[in-house]
Amino acid sequence: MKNKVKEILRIRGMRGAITAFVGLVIIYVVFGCINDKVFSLQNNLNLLRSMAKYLLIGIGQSFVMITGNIDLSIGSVVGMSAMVTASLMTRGVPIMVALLVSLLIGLIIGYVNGELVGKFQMPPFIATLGTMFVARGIAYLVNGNRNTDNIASILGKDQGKLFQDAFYYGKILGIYTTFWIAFLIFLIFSFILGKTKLGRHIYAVGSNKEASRLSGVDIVSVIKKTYLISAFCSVIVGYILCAQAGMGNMEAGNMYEMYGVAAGVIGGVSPLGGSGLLLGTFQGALLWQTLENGLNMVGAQVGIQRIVIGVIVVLAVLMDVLVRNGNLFSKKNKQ
Amino acid sequence: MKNKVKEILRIRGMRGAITAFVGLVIIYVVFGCINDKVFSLQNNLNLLRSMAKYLLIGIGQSFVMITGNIDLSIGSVVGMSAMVTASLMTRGVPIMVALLVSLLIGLIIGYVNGELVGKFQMPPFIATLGTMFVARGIAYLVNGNRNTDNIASILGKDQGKLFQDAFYYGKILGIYTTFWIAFLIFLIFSFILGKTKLGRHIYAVGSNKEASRLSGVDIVSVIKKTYLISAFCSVIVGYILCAQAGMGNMEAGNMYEMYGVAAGVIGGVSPLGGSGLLLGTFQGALLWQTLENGLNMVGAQVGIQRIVIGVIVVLAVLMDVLVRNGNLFSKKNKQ
Amino acid sequence: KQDAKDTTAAVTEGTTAAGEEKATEEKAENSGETTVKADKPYKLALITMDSLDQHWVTLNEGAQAEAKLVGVEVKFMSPDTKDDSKQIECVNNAVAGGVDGIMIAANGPDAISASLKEAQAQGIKIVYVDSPANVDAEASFATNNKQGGKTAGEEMKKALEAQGITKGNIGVISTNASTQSTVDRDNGFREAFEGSDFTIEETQYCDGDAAKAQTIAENYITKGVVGIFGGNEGSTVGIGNAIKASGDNKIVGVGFDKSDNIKSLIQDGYLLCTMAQNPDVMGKMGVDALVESLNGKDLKGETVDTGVSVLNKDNLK
Amino acid sequence: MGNSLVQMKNIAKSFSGTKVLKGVNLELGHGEILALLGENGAGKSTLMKILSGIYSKDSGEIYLDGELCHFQNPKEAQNKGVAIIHQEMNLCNDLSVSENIFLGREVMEGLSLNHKKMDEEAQKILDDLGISMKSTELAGDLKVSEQQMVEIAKALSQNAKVLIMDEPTSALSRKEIEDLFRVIRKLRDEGRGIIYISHRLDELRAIADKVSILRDGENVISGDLKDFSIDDIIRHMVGREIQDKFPRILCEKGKEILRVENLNAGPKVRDISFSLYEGEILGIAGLMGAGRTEMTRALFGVDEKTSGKIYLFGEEVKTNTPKDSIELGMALIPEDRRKDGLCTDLSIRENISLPNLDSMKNSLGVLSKELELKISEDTIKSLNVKAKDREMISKNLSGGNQQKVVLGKWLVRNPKVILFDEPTRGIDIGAKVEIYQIMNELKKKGVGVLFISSEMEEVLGMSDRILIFCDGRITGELSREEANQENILKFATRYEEKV
Ligand SMILES: Nc1ncnc2c1ncn2[C@@H]1O[C@H](COP(=O)(O)OP(=O)(O)OP(=O)(O)O)[C@@H](O)[C@H]1O
Ligand SMILES: Nc1ncnc2c1ncn2[C@@H]1O[C@H](COP(=O)(O)OP(=O)(O)OP(=O)(O)O)[C@@H](O)[C@H]1O
Ligand SMILES: [Mg+2]
Ligand SMILES: [Mg+2]
Repeated sequence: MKNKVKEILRIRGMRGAITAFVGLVIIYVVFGCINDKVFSLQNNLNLLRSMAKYLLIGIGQSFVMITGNIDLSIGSVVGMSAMVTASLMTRGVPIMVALLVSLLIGLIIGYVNGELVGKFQMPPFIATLGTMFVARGIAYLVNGNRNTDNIASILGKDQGKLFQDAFYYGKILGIYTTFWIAFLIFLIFSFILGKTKLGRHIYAVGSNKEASRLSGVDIVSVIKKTYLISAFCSVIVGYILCAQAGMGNMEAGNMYEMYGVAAGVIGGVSPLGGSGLLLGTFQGALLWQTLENGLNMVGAQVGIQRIVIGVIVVLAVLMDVLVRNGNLFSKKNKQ
Repeated sequence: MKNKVKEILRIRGMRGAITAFVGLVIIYVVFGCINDKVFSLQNNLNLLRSMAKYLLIGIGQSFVMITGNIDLSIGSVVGMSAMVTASLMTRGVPIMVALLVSLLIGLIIGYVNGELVGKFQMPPFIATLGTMFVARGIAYLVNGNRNTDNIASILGKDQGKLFQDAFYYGKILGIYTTFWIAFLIFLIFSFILGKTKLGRHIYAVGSNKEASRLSGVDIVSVIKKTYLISAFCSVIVGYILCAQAGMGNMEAGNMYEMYGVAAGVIGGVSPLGGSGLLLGTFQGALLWQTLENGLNMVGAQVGIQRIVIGVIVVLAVLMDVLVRNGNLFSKKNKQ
Repeated sequence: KQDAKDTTAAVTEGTTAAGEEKATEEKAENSGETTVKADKPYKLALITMDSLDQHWVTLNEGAQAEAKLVGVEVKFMSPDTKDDSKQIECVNNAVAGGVDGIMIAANGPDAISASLKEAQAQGIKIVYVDSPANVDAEASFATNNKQGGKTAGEEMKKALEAQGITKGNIGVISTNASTQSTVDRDNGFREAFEGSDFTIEETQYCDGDAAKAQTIAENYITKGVVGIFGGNEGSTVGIGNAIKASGDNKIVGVGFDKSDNIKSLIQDGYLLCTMAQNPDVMGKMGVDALVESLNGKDLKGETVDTGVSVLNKDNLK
Repeated sequence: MGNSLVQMKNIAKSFSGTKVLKGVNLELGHGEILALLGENGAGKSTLMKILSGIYSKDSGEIYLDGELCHFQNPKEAQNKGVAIIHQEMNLCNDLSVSENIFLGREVMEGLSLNHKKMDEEAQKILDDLGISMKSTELAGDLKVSEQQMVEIAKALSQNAKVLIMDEPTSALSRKEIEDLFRVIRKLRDEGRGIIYISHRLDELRAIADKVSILRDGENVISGDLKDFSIDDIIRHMVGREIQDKFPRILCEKGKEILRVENLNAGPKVRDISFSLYEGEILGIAGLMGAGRTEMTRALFGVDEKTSGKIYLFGEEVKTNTPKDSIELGMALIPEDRRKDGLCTDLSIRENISLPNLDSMKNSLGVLSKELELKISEDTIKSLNVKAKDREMISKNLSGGNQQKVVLGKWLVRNPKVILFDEPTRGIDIGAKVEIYQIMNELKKKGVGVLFISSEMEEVLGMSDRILIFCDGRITGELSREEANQENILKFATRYEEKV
């Protein structure tokens, strides 16, 4: 029994996931004590629905981070996806086609990221900073520098409702579809990361690129795939925001790449690569959303909100760093 | 002669500085051909004045990047500095005191960054993401969630003008003071980076932390100093924005950290550390401002602007990467 | 309090009928009395587009002051930035938080509608302040932003013509491309120049940052524009400062919203005028309407155009 | 006792619960060269890192010239006159040679650095060492052996009382070693103390005065070197007798497996042609920088080839990437195991699995935990890897055990050709023999083994046939019978005439 626990604790990234879970519970309870509506069923349903988008971008960003890279274009791809999807729909394109086209364009950005970082070995921070600007530019241009009209106005109320329910307003087993979509993707990608060759290669590349290459890992292809996964997740979030608003907003997804980093890192994904679990990202996303939700529910000033969020991001990782270096409780290994 | 040229080209980061200069000239000429007002004296004066803020944050970010780290809190510290300075002035605090207090608070953020990254070895991306939120929160709180009133309204027209002229509206030798301030700081920090022990240690830490530590370099202190320098530069930019607007704006400096990265990286500072020259950062900042200015002057749509900026960021570094790997002209070193 | 007097003065200059109505409301506030009393200590939520713009902060202050008088609680539950998705979640949170009524300024009138309908389905009363959405509500106290923009354009045109200028380029600076109210102002402004020989430049965005707006305005001035319009507070301050710095007082600057800074720029002659709204009044009227409707009164979805008033050098004195 | 330069008493140190040093003593006198010996993982480097202030000790005392010292960081140790050359290369690649040499001890002129003085002094030290290198060159542009010399120059420049050298010669050529020894002796004659760690026992006689042997974090024996024979030393190190240092076996040479024709890749690989046969160990000798590593890298598809043909079992094959080569049944044990051989943050299990994931899938194509565990446990057992368990992070293994893990991950694939590039560098004698035995096993199974080594004895001792490289070319081929040190050196220095 004790061995079993030890075994589990030794899984790379598991400790981070557990830390995040503890933090999550604490935050949830604290807010609940301030405003007991936090514990209400409706609020919990909302929480799961809202965290879904952070979970998705967290998954994408985690894949990229585990290879030791970063994707700053996530937020822009979310916005681009929402705008492309909505623009097409308001031009009367059938839903499925609109979704596919949007996915395609999103994946192109992911592909370019992969080429730049994987093949041309550009620093990922810069490469994806570039595509971040480009994707946002496309979001602006696609409907001529304007937000789109309501999608139902062209698609018709039924079609519009269908789409909106599918991605945001509908429920399955009493829980919003948004959550189920994210959860399904979470399961699939957890499986890929934990149980497949690609997943193992992702850890290997994040740990040592050169050694992986000499072991026959096609590191360029692995890096490309992580950026495609990240773009895929971002596109789905774009659908969700589009369904939520019933229209495309050019600024949608702003800063989401950072929330993705936060979700991953709070959940124990190492931004230096080689380590992390999507289970942690799940906790991280939920923690982040609980924080946002709670601060909103208690009506905290935005200034206070920022400070609390900043402090929590730092603390989450600091704890982890201190525990790892063993100087949380002792004074050893200074410098 | 040829040897001299070769010698210069071998200086760490010199090649990047030259590439940026060439890019700068091209961009300037292209925009000038579209709108000849670009070449006007007033526009060039404006250009130098506007680039000063990018130069300053570029310097700060470059110092941090050369040690292989990053500072995401720059933009927030700029905003915080502008707000603190203006809030104090509109409460009747004498100018010098307001400036000093603002500097102090800015340096505290820099110090915290240094502690987190240097001493606690937190990933810099996360540590400074946290302080980015905190500093912005302070900017909101300091005047109770409001932009400040006009500083002249309390300080009096004369005092207000004095401050505004000193940092923005005044001219010396026909060029705006803003530029001179940035230029002076540029010279001082170029000296520090190129000619002093601290500068040498900054390169060493960025090149190989462990080797530097083993050689007796106090890497924690070096890292702290770079973050203090970065905060210092950000505070100065805060003064400039405060003087420019004559008030404190809570959102001032948004995204500046990225512009700092862009200026540095376009100018050949390696985001992986160990290499770069402030001379390059100078070119990078000027290029970035020329781009913004030019896109503005030719009246480009916001969508187009983003795309052009994104493409240029990528191209600037891609060129550098390709030249370095020698596969710009040959097909070597694939994979 | 000086603020309130300014607006009263301005309102007499105002062109809309709503102006009059507002003036009377305001007197009530000034005397510290209110005509409305809450039957129960209702819990209300105020959700503006963001929680940072001075405009929203003022609106919130108006609402909070009134809430105290009326005896209700108003929770300011706005998103930190202008973001449809975040605003929708704020509405969801308010619903989950068990409020009785919501006052909202819709960032995207379409975007927010579905979640408002959900709120109404739970028996929550909705009142619009500043910007309505596309769902029927108890009442609406909103500015016709397009009309406001048009008024701004007309003022600028008048001033230019007075200088004998009938053609030239005019710059536009706004906060961002995706907030409906500022987009409406932009469109209204352009409409005022339809059929004239003026050319309106491509709108440039400053994200609410006055310094950035100033840099953009300086570029416009270098290019040689005859006038510049600012779609919100930050842009307006930036334009005023740029005109001031250029020393070219012939350039006509017209803005939107009011603040200390804008007022002094107008008084010093760098800006021609600004389109002032009265957010504190909106806040107060919103609270009153929600309380009345919760008390059981049918407001029949009355929409009050709170209007904009033109603040210029003359009526600022 | 009073005149000892260094005295370490009862030093203990643990890493995350594992006792690495269990009360070790060490003594060094003025003008003495002490050879510190022991198996991989015996704790030599750890002990020296404590002496030089890099690690803090858990308990024990350090005296320098009789004075009790507590070093908190490397700088303090430096100030007290302790300099160390590390086992792993520790240079800043972006800095020049002189910048590296003076790092942390920059010469100032007022507020600013005195570049000129530093460059000149560095140049003087380099010249003294007999290294032809400009002090303004970038460290990153140097060859490994040159970098090693820079490390040595850096330590020498500190003018230290105590100089610690942790395997300084593992990357050096004979000529460079001789230059180094000359300098070391000079330092000794000046009255300094030198602690010298090496696995090259053959060079000890030429340099050391005293010897101290560690095993499993404990002192085994210390004394004057002249009182020990090499076999004594080996016995003390490994705790048992090693009969045959080079246990060569004879096998029937089979048919040709690999043929390389006119391989070219950059200036270091020029027109290489050779064949490798079943059940053969083909040794490759040469001086540092002869281009042997580059040849294997090009052959394996790590670096790009400019021209050349490769035949496997008589059929022409393309090896453009490592993946191609691996799929064709080749394996490469790279020279630098930390950089190229292992994902050091991953566990032993994951490292062993990395090239073998295809064979660990179950019928659904999903990685099978049982298969993976079985394969990794089997490998660990069969290669006798000393580790807590299979989940141990490979970073924390000692050099020899890391090398076994690298070997292990390839052996699982049953390759037909294995390229060993310096497989025994920095590995103790016991582990070396184990690796030789693995090579023999492979040979028996009919595998073709390519064996690059800079240690002449081992190439001579293990190879069936020897190719000698010089300057990127094959300059000679010797059968086992013909081969001896003089012959090899003759070919290894056969540079092209300058025109
Ligand atoms: N930082 C560390 N963390 C954990 N274990 C370590 C660390 N450094 C060394 N060890 C362990 O301590 C033991 C002694 O290592 P050390 O490097 O001192 O051996 P060594 O005698 O120098 O061996 P080699 O001849 O291979 O260099 C080894 O078992 C090693 O795995
Ligand atoms: N492109 C490269 N990338 C990485 N390492 C390289 C590269 N080229 C050379 N090296 C490394 O530089 C070192 C110097 O190798 P060198 O050129 O001296 O040839 P060598 O004949 O292999 O010598 P030896 O095998 O005795 O070290 C080797 O460790 C080699 O791995
Ligand atoms: Mg060692
Ligand atoms: Mg080699």
